Amino acid sequence: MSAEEWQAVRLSLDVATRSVAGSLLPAVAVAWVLTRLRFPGRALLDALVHLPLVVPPVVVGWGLLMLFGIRGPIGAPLHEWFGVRLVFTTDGAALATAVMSFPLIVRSVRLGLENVDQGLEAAARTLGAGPVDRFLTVTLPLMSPGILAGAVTAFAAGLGEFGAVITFASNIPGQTQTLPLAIYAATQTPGGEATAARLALVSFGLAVSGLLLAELIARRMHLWLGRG
Amino acid sequence: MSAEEWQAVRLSLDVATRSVAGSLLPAVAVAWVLTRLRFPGRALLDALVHLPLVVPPVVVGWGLLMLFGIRGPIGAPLHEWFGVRLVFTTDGAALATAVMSFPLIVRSVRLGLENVDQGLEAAARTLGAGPVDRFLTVTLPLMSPGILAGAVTAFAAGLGEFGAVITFASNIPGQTQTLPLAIYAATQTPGGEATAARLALVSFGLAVSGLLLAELIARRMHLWLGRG
Amino acid sequence: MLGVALRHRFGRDGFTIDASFKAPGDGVTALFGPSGCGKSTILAAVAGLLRPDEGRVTLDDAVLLDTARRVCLAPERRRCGVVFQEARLFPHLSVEANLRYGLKRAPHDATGPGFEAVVALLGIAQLLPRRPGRLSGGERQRVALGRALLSRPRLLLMDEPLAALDAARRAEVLPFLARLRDAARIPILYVTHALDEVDALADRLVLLEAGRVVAEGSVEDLTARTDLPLAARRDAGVLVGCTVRSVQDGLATLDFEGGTLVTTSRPGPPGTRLRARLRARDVAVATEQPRGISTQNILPVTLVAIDEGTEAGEVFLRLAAGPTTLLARITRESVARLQLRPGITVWALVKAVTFDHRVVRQVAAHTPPGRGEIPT
Amino acid sequence: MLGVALRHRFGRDGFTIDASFKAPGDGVTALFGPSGCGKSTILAAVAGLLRPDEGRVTLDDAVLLDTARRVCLAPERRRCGVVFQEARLFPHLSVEANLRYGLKRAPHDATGPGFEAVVALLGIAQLLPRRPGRLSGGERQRVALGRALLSRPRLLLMDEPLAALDAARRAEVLPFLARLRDAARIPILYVTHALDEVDALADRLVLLEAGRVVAEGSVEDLTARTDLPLAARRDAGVLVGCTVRSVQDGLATLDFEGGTLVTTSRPGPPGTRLRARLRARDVAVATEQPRGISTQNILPVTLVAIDEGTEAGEVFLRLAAGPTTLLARITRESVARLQLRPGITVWALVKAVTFDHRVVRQVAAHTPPGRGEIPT
Amino acid sequence: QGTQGEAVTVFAAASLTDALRDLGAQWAARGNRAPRLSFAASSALARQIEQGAPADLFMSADEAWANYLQERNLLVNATRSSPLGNSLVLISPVNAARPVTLARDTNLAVLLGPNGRIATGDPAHVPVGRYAQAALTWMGQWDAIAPRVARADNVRAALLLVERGEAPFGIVYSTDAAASQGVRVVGTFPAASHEPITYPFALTRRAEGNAQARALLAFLTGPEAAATWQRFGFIRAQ
Ligand SMILES: Nc1ncnc2c1ncn2[C@@H]1O[C@H](COP(=O)(O)OP(=O)(O)OP(=O)(O)O)[C@@H](O)[C@H]1O
Ligand SMILES: Nc1ncnc2c1ncn2[C@@H]1O[C@H](COP(=O)(O)OP(=O)(O)OP(=O)(O)O)[C@@H](O)[C@H]1O
Ligand code: MOO
Ligand SMILES: [Mg+2]
Ligand SMILES: [Mg+2]
Repeated sequence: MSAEEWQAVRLSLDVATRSVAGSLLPAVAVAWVLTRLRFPGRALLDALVHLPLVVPPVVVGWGLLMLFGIRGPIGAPLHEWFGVRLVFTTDGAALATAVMSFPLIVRSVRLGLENVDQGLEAAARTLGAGPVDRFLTVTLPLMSPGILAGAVTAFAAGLGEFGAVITFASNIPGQTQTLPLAIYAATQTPGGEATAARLALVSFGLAVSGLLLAELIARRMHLWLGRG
Repeated sequence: MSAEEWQAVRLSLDVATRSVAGSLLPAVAVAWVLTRLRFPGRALLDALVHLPLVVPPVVVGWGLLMLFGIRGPIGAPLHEWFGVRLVFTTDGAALATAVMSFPLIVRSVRLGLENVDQGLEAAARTLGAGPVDRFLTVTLPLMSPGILAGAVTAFAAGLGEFGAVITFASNIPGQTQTLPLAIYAATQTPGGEATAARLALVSFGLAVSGLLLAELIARRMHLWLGRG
Repeated sequence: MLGVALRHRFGRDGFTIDASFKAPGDGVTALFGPSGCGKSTILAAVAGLLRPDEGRVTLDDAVLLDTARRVCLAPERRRCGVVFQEARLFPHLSVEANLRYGLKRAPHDATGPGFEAVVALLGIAQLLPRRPGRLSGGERQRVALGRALLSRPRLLLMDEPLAALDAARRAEVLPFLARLRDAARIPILYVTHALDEVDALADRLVLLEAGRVVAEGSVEDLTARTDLPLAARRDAGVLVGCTVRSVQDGLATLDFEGGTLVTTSRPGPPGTRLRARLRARDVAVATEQPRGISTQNILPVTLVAIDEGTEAGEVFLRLAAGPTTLLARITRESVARLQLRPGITVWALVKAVTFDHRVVRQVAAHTPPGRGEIPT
Repeated sequence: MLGVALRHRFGRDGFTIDASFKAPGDGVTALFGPSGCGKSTILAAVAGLLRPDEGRVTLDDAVLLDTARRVCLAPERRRCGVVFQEARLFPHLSVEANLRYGLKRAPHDATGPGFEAVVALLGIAQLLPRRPGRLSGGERQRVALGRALLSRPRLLLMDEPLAALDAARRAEVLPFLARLRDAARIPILYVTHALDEVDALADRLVLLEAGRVVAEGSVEDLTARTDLPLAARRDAGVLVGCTVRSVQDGLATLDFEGGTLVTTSRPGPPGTRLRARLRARDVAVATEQPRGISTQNILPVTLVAIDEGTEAGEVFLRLAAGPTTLLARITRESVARLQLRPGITVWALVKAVTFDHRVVRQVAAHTPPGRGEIPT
Repeated sequence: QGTQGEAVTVFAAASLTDALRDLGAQWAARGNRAPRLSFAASSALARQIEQGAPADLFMSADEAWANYLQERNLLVNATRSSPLGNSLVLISPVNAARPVTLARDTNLAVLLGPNGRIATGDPAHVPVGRYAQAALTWMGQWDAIAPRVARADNVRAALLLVERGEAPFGIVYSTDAAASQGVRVVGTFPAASHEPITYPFALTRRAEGNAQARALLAFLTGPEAAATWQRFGFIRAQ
C-alpha cells in the first residue's frame, strides 16, 4: 500500500475512534432519557436522534456544513470565540461520523438499558444509593453489553462513513481522507477497481479485528455479569 | 409537492418496507447462529455481516452490481433461469437497502437474544418443547423487543439509504428514485436547498411516524412481556 | 426405578458432586441436605439441563444419560417435569397459557391430572388470565407446580416447590401431591428442607452433604436412626405404618404392628393405610400406668436402648412396641429419676393431637371423590 | 415507632390493599398472612418502592410518606434495609462487593454489625470472591440478608428471608437476627410463613387477609386467642415470658408468673429473660397428679374455659397458671372421659424437650461473647 | 518558492482525478511543494468553499458551480478560465459494440430495444447528464428516451453500468470512455448538439495573495500541462 493509503487507514481508525469516544457519553445520556423519562418532547427527541439515519448521509453532511461551517449558527461563534474550525479537519470528520452513527449507538444502548432489571436498581436505592450513584454502580455496568455493542456498531459504521464526511469535511489527504473516501477516489479513477477492492479488504480487516476484540470483551462482560 | 416527489415518497416507503420484510427472517437466523452456536467460521460470518457497515455504501452498491448484475455469478443464473433482473428495479433498490441495513438488524436482534433468560428456555425443554418449538414459543417472543428495535432502525435507515441504491439500482423515477435520491439530487443543484430541505422534512416526518408507531408497539410488547 | 450416578466439578477447583442413589419406580425420593450441598445441581443433571463430567441416569429401561457410552438424551425427550426453585414462568404468556404449555406437548397417550383439577387444587382459577409479572411469589410457585404436573411427565423433579407457600396452602397442596404420586406411579425427586413434606410425601430419603450421599434408604429406616444429622432436628422421630380401624366423632383409631393409636387427624375411611410420624419429642414414658390423664395413647413398650441425644441433657429412648420401634426424646435427668435401663417395660405416652393429619399417607384407592380429584 | 397506613389498588379493579398498623420502635413486627394477601406490597410501600394511592408512613418523628401532604421521601433517603423475596443481588459484583455496597453508603455515624461478624455468622466467608450467579438459592439469600444488615438501616424490612435456608442454617441465623434486633433497637417488619420465626423474633403480629388487617397485637396476646386463623395451625400455642433461674447438666429452670418450667434448651445464664412457646398440642392435662412419668413439667392449673377447637374432635383448654394463660389442645373424648369442666383444678403436663431453644428470647445483655457477636 | 510553506489545496471535480494527480506529481517533481488534492462532486466542493474551506484552487466540472461561487464573490474572477474541453460520446459494452451514427434523426429508442436502458449522469444535477439531455433533445429523442435513462450519481457510475452489461448504451465523456477497457465508443455527439463541455478553473478569494497557488494555476492552465490533459482525453476548449 502506498503511504497515502496507510495514512488513510490511520486516519480512519483515528476518526472512528474519536467519533465513538465522543458520542458514547451523550448516547448513554440520551438513551437513558428516552428510556426512563416521560416528558412531552420525548418523541421529538427520539426522532431527532434518528434523523441522521433517515436522510441521506450527503444531506447530513450538508446540514452539518450549514450549522458548523464558519458562517453557520454554531460554527461561526465557535470559530470567532474559540478559533475552532471543524470543517475540513479531522475533528470535523469525526463529528460527521459521530452524528451519523449516533442513532446506532443510542438504539443499542437503549436495548441494553431496557434489559436492566429495575428490581436491582430498587435494591440499590434501599441500600442508600442516590440517582447518580446507582446509575454508575448498577445501571451502567448492567447495561454495558448494550453500550459495547453500540460502540462496536458505531466503530464499524465509522470506518465506512462516507457521504457525510466528504460533504462536511471534504476529501483532504491526511486530514479528512479516510479509507472510504480513498476507496471512493479509487472508484472514480479508471481502472481503480483493483485499488478500491484492496482498500475495501483493508477496511474489512480492520472491522473484523474490531469485532473480534469486541467479542472477547463481550464474553468477559457476560461472565462478569454472571450470565456466562 | 410535485407528483414526482410523491412518487418518491411512496417508493421510499415501499423500498424500506420490502427491505425490512425481506431481511428480518435471515437476520433473526444469523443472530441466533452468531449468539448461540460456537463453530470455526463464526468470526468470519460475523465480519461478513458487518461488511456493509464498514465499506462505503457506493462500494457496497458496486459489489452488488458485480454479484447481482446480469453478468454476476448470482445475477446471471437468476436472470437466465428465472428471468429476474434486479438492477434498475424496485426490488433491486430493496435488496441494496436490505444489505446495507442488515448489520443493524442483526446487532439489535442479537442484543435482544442475549437478554433472553436461558432458564426459561431450559424450562420449555423440560416441558417437552423441541428446538424449533421452544424457539418459536419462548425465545422469539422474548427477543421480540430486539427484533422490533432492529426493524425500526432498519426501516429508518432504509428511508435514508442512498449510496448503495444509486450505484446498484441507479436513479429511475418511479422505480428506484427514492426520497434520499431526490433529496440528493436537489442538493446537487445550485439553489436546490429549499427543495432538499422540504424533502428532508418529509423523510423525517415519515421516520418519526414509524418511530412513534414502533414506540407504541414496544410499550405493548413490554407490557406483554411483563416488564411494564 | 430411577438410577442416578453423577460426578461433576464446577470449574477447575470448584464445588464437586459425587453422588449415586436409586429412586423407586413410584413414590417420592426426597433429597435432603444443607443449603449449597448440590441438590439443585443433581436435579439439573437428571433433567438433562446440566451435562455432568461423568454419570449415568436410567429410568426403568430407558437410559437418559450415560457418559461412558456417550448417550445423553435431550431434556425435551426425557419427559421430566421440573419445578424450579425460581418459578421460571414464561413472562409473555398468561398463567393459563403457561399451564397449558406442557400439556399441549405431552404425548397423546400420556395420562395425568386434568387442567381443571389442577387449577382448582392449586387455587389459581382467578389468576388464569394474568401475566406472571403480576403474581405474588407464592402464586408464581403454585403456577409453576401446576405447569409441571400438567406436562404429564414420567418423572417429576421438584426443587423446594412449597417453600414459598403459606402453611394453609401447603397443607392443601401436599395431599394432592401425595395422591398424584399414588395415581401417577412415577418417581418423584423432591428437594426440601421441611420434614413435614418428607413425612407427607417421601418414601425414600437421600441425605446429602457437600455433594456426597451420607445415607440413603426408606424414610422409616433413616428416621429411626439416631446417628444421622436428621436426629438433631427438633422434629425428628419415627414413621409408623398404620391402618385405619374406625373413625368416630373426629377421632380415628389406627392399628399398627405392635398396638393401636388414636388421632384427631382425618386419615380417611376404615381400611386406609397410612403412615404416622411419632416425633421423638412428643413421646413421654411412664414407669407406672398413668391415670386421669388426657393423653389418649398409652402404649406398653419395652425399652430397648438408651442412645446419646443430640443436645446436652437429652437422650433418645429406643422403644419396642411389638416389631415397631419408637423413639422418645427425654431428659437425662428423667432417666436417672425413673431408673430407666434397657430391658424394662414402660408405658409410652403420645397425645392424640400430635398427629397432624398431613403426617398420614393415603395408600388405599378408596378416596372419596371431591375437589382436586385426579382423573387418570 | 413505625406507623403505616396504606390504601392502594392495582389497576382499575385489581387487588386492593387497605391496611394500617403500628410497629414498636424496636423489636420485630411480623406480617403474617396467606400467599397473595399483600405482604410484599406493604413492604414495598414502606420502603418507598411503590407509591400507594393514599397513605402515611412515619418512623419516629420522620414522615417517610404522606400522600395528603404530598410528602414522599425517596427510598435511598429512607434508610430501610430490605431483604427481598428474590435475593436481588448485583450480578456484576462479587459477593463481598455486594455486602459492602450498603455499608459504604451508610452515614458515618450509623452503627451496626461489622463486616466480619456478619460474614462469619451467615457462613459465607468462602463465598466472598464469587459472583452471585454461581451461588445456590440459599447462599444467595444469605448474602442478601448480610447486605441489608450491613447497610446500617433505621428500619429493616424482610420478606421471607429464611424461606430458602435449611433448618440448621436457620437455627443459626435466627438468634443472630434476634440479637441484632436487641442491639440495633430499630423496628423490623418481617414477613414469614413460619411460626418458629415469629417465636424467635416477633414482638408484635399483624395478621393480614386479602389486603386487610384481621388482627394486630403482641405475639403473646394474639397467640393465646383461639378465634384467629392462627389457632388453626398445628403449632399454635401461647408464648410465656420467663426468667432463667438456674442451668445445670443441660437442664435449665425457668421462672414464669405462675410457676416454674424445666427445659433442655440452652437459654443463657441465670437472669436471662426469655419467652417460651408452649404449643397447645404439647400440653396434656391430668386430673390426678401423675407419678413415675418422664414428663418434667407438671403444673397445677385452673381450667378456665373449654374453647371450640379448629378440628373436629378437638378442643382448646384455657388454663390459668397464676396470671399466665396456657392453652392445651386435647380431644373432646378426653374432656368427657375426665369430666373436665371450667373451674376445676388440673395438672398441666409439658415435656422438657418440647422447648426448642430457638423459642426463647434473650433480653438480658449479658451475652457471652462468641461467634456472631455484634459489635455496636 | 521551494517546498516550504503550506501546501496549495486544490478542490477538484472527481472527473479530473487521474489527470490532476499526474500533474500534481509533475509539479512536485519540479521542486515545488506537492499540492493537496481534494476530489468530490463540484457541488460539494462549491458549498464547502462557501463555508470557508481552505481551498486555494477550484477546478469545477461545471460552469454552474463556478458561477455560484463567483456570485458570492468567493473566486478571484480575473483568474477564472476554462482551458479544458471534453466531448460527449455514446458507448456500448465492448463485446456488443456496433457503430452508431449520431445525427438529428437517429432513432435511439429502436436501438435500445424494448427493455434496454441508457446510462448517464442524472440530468437533474450531474453535468454529463445535462449535456446528454441537451444532445438528445437536439436529436429530438429526449421525450422518448427520458423514461429509459438510468440516472447515475456520476460519470463513472454510468460507465460501470455499461461495462457490466446492465445498460446496452451509455452517454459519457470521451475521457472516461478512453480510460475504460470494458466499453467502446460507438458514436460521438456532434459538438453542436450541446453546450461546450468546459472545466472552469479559478483561484479562490482566500488564495488571492498566494503566489504558489497562482503559480500552480498557471502551470495547470499552461502549455506544459496541455500534453498531459490531452493524454487523458481532454481537448482544448474553443
Ligand atoms: N404490579 C401488580 N399489578 C397487579 N397486581 C399485582 C401487582 N403486584 C402484585 N399484585 C397482586 O397483589 C396481590 C398481593 O401481592 P403480594 O406480592 O403483596 O403478595 P404476598 O402477600 O407477598 O404473597 P406471597 O406470600 O405469595 O409472596 C397478589 O394477589 C398479586 O397478584
Ligand atoms: N455454575 C456454577 N459454577 C460454580 N459453582 C456453582 C455453580 N452452580 C452452583 N455452584 C455451587 O455448587 C454448590 C451446589 O449448588 P446447588 O444450587 O446445587 O445447591 P443446593 O443444594 O440446591 O442449595 P440450596 O438449598 O441453597 O438451593 C453451591 O456451593 C454453589 O455455590
Ligand atoms: O418427658 Mo421429658 O422430656 O423428660 O419432660
Ligand atoms: Mg437449590
Ligand atoms: Mg411476597
